[in-house]
Amino acid sequence: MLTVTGVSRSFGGVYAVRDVSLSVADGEVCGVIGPNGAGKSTLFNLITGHLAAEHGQISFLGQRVDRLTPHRRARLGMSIVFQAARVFRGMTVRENVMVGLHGRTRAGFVSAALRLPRHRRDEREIAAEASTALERVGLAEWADRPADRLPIGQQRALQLARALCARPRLLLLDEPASGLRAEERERLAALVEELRSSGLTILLIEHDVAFVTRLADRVVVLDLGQVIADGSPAEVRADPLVLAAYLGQTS
Amino acid sequence: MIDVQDLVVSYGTATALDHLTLTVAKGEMVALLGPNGAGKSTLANTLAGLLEPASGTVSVGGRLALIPEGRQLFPDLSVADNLALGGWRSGLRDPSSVYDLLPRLAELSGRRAGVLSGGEQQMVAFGRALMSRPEALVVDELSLGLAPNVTADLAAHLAGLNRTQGLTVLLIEQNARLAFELCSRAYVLESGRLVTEGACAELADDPRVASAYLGGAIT
Amino acid sequence: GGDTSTGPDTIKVGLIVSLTGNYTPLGSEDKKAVELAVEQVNAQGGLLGRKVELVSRDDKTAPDQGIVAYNQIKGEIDALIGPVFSNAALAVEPLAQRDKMPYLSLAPAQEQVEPIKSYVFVTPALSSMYAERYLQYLQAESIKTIAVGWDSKSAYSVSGHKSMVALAPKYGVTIAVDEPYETTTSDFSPLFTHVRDSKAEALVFWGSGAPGVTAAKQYVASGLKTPLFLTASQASKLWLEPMGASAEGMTVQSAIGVVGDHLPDGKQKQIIDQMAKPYQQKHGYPPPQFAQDGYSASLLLFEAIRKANSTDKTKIQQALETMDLITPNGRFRYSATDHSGLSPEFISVNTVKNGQFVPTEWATEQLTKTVNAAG
Amino acid sequence: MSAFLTYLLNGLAVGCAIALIASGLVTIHRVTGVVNFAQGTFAVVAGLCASSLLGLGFPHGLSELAAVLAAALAGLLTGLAAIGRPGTTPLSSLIVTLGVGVLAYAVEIVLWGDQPRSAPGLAGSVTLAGARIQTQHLLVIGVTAAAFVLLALFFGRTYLGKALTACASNPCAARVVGIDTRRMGLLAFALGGLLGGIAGVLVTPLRPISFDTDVTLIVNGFAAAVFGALNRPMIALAGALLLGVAETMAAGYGYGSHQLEVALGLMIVVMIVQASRRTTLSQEST
Amino acid sequence: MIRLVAGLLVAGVTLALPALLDDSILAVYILLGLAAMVTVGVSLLMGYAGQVSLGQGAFYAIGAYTAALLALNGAPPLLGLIAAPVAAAVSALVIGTPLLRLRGHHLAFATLAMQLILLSLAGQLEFTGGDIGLQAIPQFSVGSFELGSAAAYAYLTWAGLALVMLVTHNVITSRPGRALRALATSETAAASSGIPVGRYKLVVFALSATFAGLAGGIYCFYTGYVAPGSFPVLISIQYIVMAVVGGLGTIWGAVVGATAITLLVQGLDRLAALPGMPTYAPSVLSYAVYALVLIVVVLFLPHGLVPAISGHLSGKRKDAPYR
Ligand SMILES: Nc1ncnc2c1ncn2[C@@H]1O[C@H](COP(=O)(O)OP(=O)(O)OP(=O)(O)O)[C@@H](O)[C@H]1O
Ligand SMILES: Nc1ncnc2c1ncn2[C@@H]1O[C@H](COP(=O)(O)OP(=O)(O)OP(=O)(O)O)[C@@H](O)[C@H]1O
Ligand SMILES: [Mg+2]
Ligand SMILES: [Mg+2]
Repeated sequence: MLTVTGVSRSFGGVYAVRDVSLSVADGEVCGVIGPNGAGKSTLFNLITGHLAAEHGQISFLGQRVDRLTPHRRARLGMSIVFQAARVFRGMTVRENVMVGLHGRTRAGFVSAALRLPRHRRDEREIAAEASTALERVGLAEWADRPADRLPIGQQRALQLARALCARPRLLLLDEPASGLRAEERERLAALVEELRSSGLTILLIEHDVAFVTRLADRVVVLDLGQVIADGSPAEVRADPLVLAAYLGQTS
Repeated sequence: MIDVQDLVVSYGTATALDHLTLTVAKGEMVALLGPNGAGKSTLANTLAGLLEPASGTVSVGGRLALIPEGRQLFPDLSVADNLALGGWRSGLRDPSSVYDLLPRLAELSGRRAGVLSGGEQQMVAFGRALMSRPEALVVDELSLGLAPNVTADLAAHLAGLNRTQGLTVLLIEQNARLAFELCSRAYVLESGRLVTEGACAELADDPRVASAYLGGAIT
Repeated sequence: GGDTSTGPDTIKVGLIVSLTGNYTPLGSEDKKAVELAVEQVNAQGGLLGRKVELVSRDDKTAPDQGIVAYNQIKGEIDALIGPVFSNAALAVEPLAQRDKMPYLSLAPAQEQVEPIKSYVFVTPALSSMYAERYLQYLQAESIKTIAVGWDSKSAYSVSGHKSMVALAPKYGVTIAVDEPYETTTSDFSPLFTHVRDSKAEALVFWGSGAPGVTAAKQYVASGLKTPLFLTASQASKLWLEPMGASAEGMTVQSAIGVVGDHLPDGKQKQIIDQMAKPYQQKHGYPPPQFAQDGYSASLLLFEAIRKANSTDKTKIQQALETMDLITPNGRFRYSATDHSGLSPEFISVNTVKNGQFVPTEWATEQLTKTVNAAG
Repeated sequence: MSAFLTYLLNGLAVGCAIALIASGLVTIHRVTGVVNFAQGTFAVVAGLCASSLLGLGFPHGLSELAAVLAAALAGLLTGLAAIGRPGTTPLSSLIVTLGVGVLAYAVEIVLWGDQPRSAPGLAGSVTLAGARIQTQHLLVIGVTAAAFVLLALFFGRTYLGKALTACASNPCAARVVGIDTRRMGLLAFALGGLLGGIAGVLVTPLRPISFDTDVTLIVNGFAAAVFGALNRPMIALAGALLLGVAETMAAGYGYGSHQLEVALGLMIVVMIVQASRRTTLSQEST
Repeated sequence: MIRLVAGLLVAGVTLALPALLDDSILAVYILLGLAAMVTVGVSLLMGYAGQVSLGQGAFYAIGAYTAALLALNGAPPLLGLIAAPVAAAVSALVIGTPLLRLRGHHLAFATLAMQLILLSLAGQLEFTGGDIGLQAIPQFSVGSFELGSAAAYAYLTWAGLALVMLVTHNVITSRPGRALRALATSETAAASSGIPVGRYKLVVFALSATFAGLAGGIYCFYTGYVAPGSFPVLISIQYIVMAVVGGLGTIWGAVVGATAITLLVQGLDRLAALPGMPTYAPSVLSYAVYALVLIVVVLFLPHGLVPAISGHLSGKRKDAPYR
C-alpha cells in the first residue's frame, strides 16, 4: 500500500528524518512512536507531501507519489489528521466536514455559478454524507456550531470526521487521542477498530502506548529521525533501546 | 491561595462556567477533570486574568503562572527568548535553571519556537511558566503530546516543587491516573458546573468517575 | 433639472478644480484667483447689471469625479471654468461640448484644442509655447547643443518635451541628451552625469512640483557647470523659497504676469497689478502662475458675457471666438481656428537675482515690444 | 567608474531615506501586527514642523528635535486610535491608520496650507573617489546606519525589544506571561512616529514636502518593509537599498522613465524567489 | 420571508431610482454601482479566500482600456463590453500565476506594484494614448439602439452588479466557495482535503478581476474617456475600505460599503461647496469628516455595517455573525 524508501529531510542542517524506510501493508494498522522531536510528524508531512523529501522515494498504491502535490496525494486516497487541530475558521462544523468531500465531487466554479442541476445533486449528497460522518465521531449535536469555538477535543474529532469523509485508503492519525479522557479514548479506539475492519489502512502516531498497543498490528519506533525498532507491539515494548529512549521507567 | 466564588463566565450568549465555586489551599495540588467542553480551559484562563468574569469572584493570593492550552509560545522567537520572557513578572532572565530540569531545551535553545515538535513546544511552555517563579501554577493539560518518559519527568518535578517550595498547583489533566497520582484532591467539572469533588483516593473508587476517566479495558 | 432657488438675476459661473487629491495646490490657487475676480466684478456692479455667483465643485483630481461635478452643476450654470488636472479637463470636455457650455479650461493640455471643439477654450499658455520661446532664446544666445530632462509622468512636461524636439531643427538647435525621469524620482545624479559627459551647452529641465526643487538643488550640489534652464512651473515662491540662495543665476521661464514690475507702464502692467496687488494683500504672497490662469479665465469670461450682452451660451461662445483681451497671462486673441489665444511673445525668460525673477536683457527687449504692440 | 560610484552612492542615499520610513513600519508591525499607513504622515508632520520652526528663526538642531518629538506624539496619538480599543483586529487598525492619515491632511492644511514647503539642510557637496554627493545625502546615510544598528540591537539584544516583539508574535501568549500588549503597542507607535519624524526632518531639505507627500513616502517604504516581511529591520534596509540603487542604476544605464517599473519589478521577483523557498507548512505552523 | 421581502424591496428601489433621479445624481448612482461591482470582487477575494489585493484598480483599468480600444477601433461596443471582463480575467491569470505564490502583505504589495507598473506603462505607450489617455469613446450601443442617457447607463450598471452578486452568491454557497473559505484559514489542511489550493486561488483572483473588468468596461462607455489618471492606486485602497466598512465576507456588505462611502464623499463635497465656506473648506471638511466617520465606523462596528445591522435586526448582539 505505502512504501517509503530512504527518505530524509533536514532543517537548517539538522536532520528531522534521516534515511527512513517503512512499508505498510493493505489493511494494516501501523503505530509510530518515539520521543518528542523524533521526526514522527515530519515523516507524516513527507508522506502527505506537505514537506518535500530531500532524498528517497515514496510510493502509494504502486505509484510514485513523491513529486505530487498534497492535494493530488489526497485525491489518491491519503487523509491526514494533524497534530495541531486545523479547523477552518468562520465555518460551521458541518461545513468543515463537507470540505473533506471536496476531492470526491466535481462541481467547479462554472457549474456553481450557474447552479447547474449536477451541482445541486452534489450538494445534497455532500450534506448527507457529512452528517453521517459527524454521527460517527459523535459530533452530530454540534453540527451547526462555529467550528473554531469548539473545545480542543471536539476540534480533533472534527478533523477525523473531515478526513473520513474523503473515503481514504490510507489514514494518517497524528496523536488523535491526546486531550481525550479515558471514556472518549475508548470510543476512539472502537472507531479505529471499526475502520480497520472495514479495510482501511492506518498509520498512527500516539504517545499513549497502551492505546497503540491495543490497536496496532505493528509498531515503528523513531528516534532522532531514524527507525530504531520495528515489530509487533509486544516486541517493541520489550526492546531495551526503546525503553531507554522513550518509555522510561513508567511503562 | 486560589479562591473561586460563584463564578460565571460566558462567551457572548453561551455560558461556559455556571456559578462555579472551588478553592485550592496554599501548597496544595488539586486536579480538575472534565470532558471536552466542560469549561476547564475557561477556568484556567479566567484565573490567569485573560478572561473577565461575568459575575462572581476569583482571587489568587500570590504570583500565578499558567501553562495554557495549545502551548501559546512566541513562534517567531527562539526557545531561549521564550523562556526569558517567562520571567517578565519575576525579573528572572537566565533560563539555566530550566535547562537543568529539561536538558532537551538547552539543545534547542537557539531554535525558533514555532518549528518545534508538539512535545518540544509543551516543554518550552512548562519551562516558561517556571521562569516566573510562580507561587501558584495552573497547568492546562500537562501530558498533552508528551512522550511517556517526559511526562513522568515533568510530573515528578511538579511534585518536587510542590514538596520543596510549597508550589500550589491546579492541574487540568485528561490522564486521570496521572492526576490522581500527583494530587490529593480533585474536582470534576461538567458543562460548567461541578459534579463531584473529593480526595483522589475516594474519587478513584467512584464508579462513574472511574469509567469515564480511568477507563476499564485499556491497561 | 437641478434648478436652484436663487433668482434669475445672478449670473452663475461654474468652477471645477481639484480641491482634494494631488492637484490641490494648483486647484486651490485657481479658486482663490477666480473668487477674487468675481469679487472685483461684483464690486463694480456685476455684469449686465446682475451679480456674478460662483458655483464651485471639487474634481478630487480624478476624471470621473470631474464628470460627477459637471453633471451636478451643468443645469444651473451659464458657463464653466474648468479643471486644472488635464485628465479631468479632458473628461469634462466632450460633455461641455455636447451641452454647448462655454468652457474655459485651466489645463494646458494641447489635446484640448487639437482638434478644435467650438465651446472649449484654453487659458494657460500651452507647453508648446514655452518650448518655442526657449528655442527663440537659445537661438538669440547662439546656443546650438542642449540637453533636455523631462518628467515622463506629467502631461505638461511630456508635451513640452515633444514640441521642443519637433521645433529644435527650426531654430538650429541639436538635442544631445534627451532624458526622461519620473515625478517620484528623488535622485538626478544620472541625468547630471550624462549631461556632464555630453557637449550640451545648456540643460532645459521640464517638470512641475517637487522634481523642480529636488533637481535644481542637486544640480547645485553636483557642481555641473552647464547652465540650467527651468520652465514656468518653477516661476513662483514655491520654488524660490526652498531653493534660497542656490537659485541665484538660474534661468527660469515665466508668464508675463510674474514679471509685471519690470514691464513698462501701460495696459498690460495695469492688468497685472489689478490682480497681483489685492491677491498679495489677501493671501500674503504674490499670485503664482495657477492663480493668474484662473484670473485670466475669469476676465475672459466676463468680457465675453459683456460683449454677448446676454448669458445665452451660444452668444458667449461667439463672443469668445472673437475675443481680444489683455489679461495677466498676456493678450488673448481667440478665433475660430485658435482656441488657445496666446502666443509665445507673452512668455518671459528670467534670471534669478536676489531671490527675484528678473527678465533677461533679451526678454526685456522682447516684452517691451510685445506690450507696446498690444497697446 | 566614477559615474558608477556616483549612481551607487546616490542610490544608497535614496534607499536610506526609504529605509527610514520602512523602519517605522517595521517597528510598529513587529509589535502590533498593524501595517501603519499613517507612517508617511509622521514624516510629513515632522518636515512641516521643522520648516515652520526654522522659518520662525529657531536654530537648527532644536527645530529638528522638536519636529521629531512632534512626530513621536503623532505616532502615539495614532496608536491610541488604532489599537487603543480592545478587540480591534489588525485589519481594522490598518483602516484606522488610513483614516488617521486622511485626518492629518485636514489638520495639516489648516496649520500649514496646501502648498509644499521645504527647509534648509546641510548645504554643499563632497567628492569621494571622484563621485560627488550632496552633504545632506551623507547625513541621511549616516543617520540611517545609526538608526538601524540601534534598532537591530534593540530588537535583537535587549529584553524590552524581545518583549515588544513577543507582543505581535503571539498577543495571547504575551498576556499569559504578563506583558501589557496595549502599552507596548503604544510604545511602538511612538517609536514609529519618532523614526518617521527623523525621516521627515532629513528628507525635507532634499525634496519639498506637502500634506499629501505621505503617499509617495509610504509606497516606497511599504515596498522595503514588506521585503523584510514587515518584521526584520535589516532585511527591510536591504530592500530599501535595493530599491534605491536599482532606481539610480536604471536611470543611469537605462532609461530614466522606467526606473519605478524596474525597481518594483525587481522587488517582486526577489520576493517570489524567497517565497518559493518557504513551505506553506512552516508559514502556517502554530 | 423577511429576506425575500427585503430583496424585492431592494430590487424595486434599484429599478425605480434611475427613472426618478436627475442626471446630476445619476452620475453618482452609476459610479456607486461600478464601485460596488469591484468591491464585491474584493470582498470575495479578501473575505472568503483570504487573499489581499491592493491592485484591483488595475483590472478596472484593463477592462476600461480594452473596451475603449476596441470601440475606438471600430468594434461594436457590445463586443468591447464582453471583452473587458475577459481581458481582465486573462490578465489576472497571467499576473496571478507568479504573484499568488506570495501571501499576506507580500501579495498586497505585489498587487499594488503591479498596478503602478501597469498604469505607468499605459501612460507611456502610444496605443493607450499615453498620459492623456483615450478620448472620444463612442456611446454604448447594442445593434442600432444607443444608450445615450444616464438612466440607461444606470440600468446597465445595476444589471451588471446584480449579475456579479448572483454569481458571487452562487459561488460562495457551493463546493468551490467552501473550498475557498477553507483555504483562507489553512492551505495545508485544505490541500489535505483534496483542494487544489494554487488553482483555486488563481481562479478566484481571476473571478474578482472579471468583476472589476466588467465595471471598467461600463465605466469607459459612460465617461467616454479613459486615462491612467482615472485609476490611481488610492482607488484600490478605497475598494478595500468599502469592503471592510460594509462588512468583509458578505455580499451585501460590499454593496452597502460602496454606497456608504460614495454617498459620504459626495455629500461632503456638496456641503463644502455651499457658499460662504472658507477657501480651504472643501479639502479640510471632506478630509476630516471622511476620516472621522471611517475611524468611528471601523472602531465601533469592527465587523462592518451589514453584520451590525443584521445582528441588530435579529436581536443578536456583539458576536461575529456566522454564515
Ligand atoms: N519547519 C521546521 N524547521 C526547523 N525544524 C523543524 C521544522 N519542523 C520540524 N523541525 C524539527 O524537526 C524535529 C522533528 O519534529 P517532528 O515534529 O517531526 O517531531 P515529532 O516526532 O512529531 O515530535 P512530537 O512527538 O513532539 O510531536 C524537531 O526537532 C523539530 O524541532
Ligand atoms: N472563544 C469562544 N467562543 C465561544 N465559545 C467558546 C469559546 N471558547 C470556548 N467556548 C465554549 O466554552 C465551553 C467551554 O470550553 P473550554 O475550552 O473551557 O472547555 P475545556 O473543558 O477546556 O475542553 P477541552 O478538554 O476540550 O480542552 C465550550 O462549550 C466551548 O464551546
Ligand atoms: Mg509530532
Ligand atoms: Mg481545554
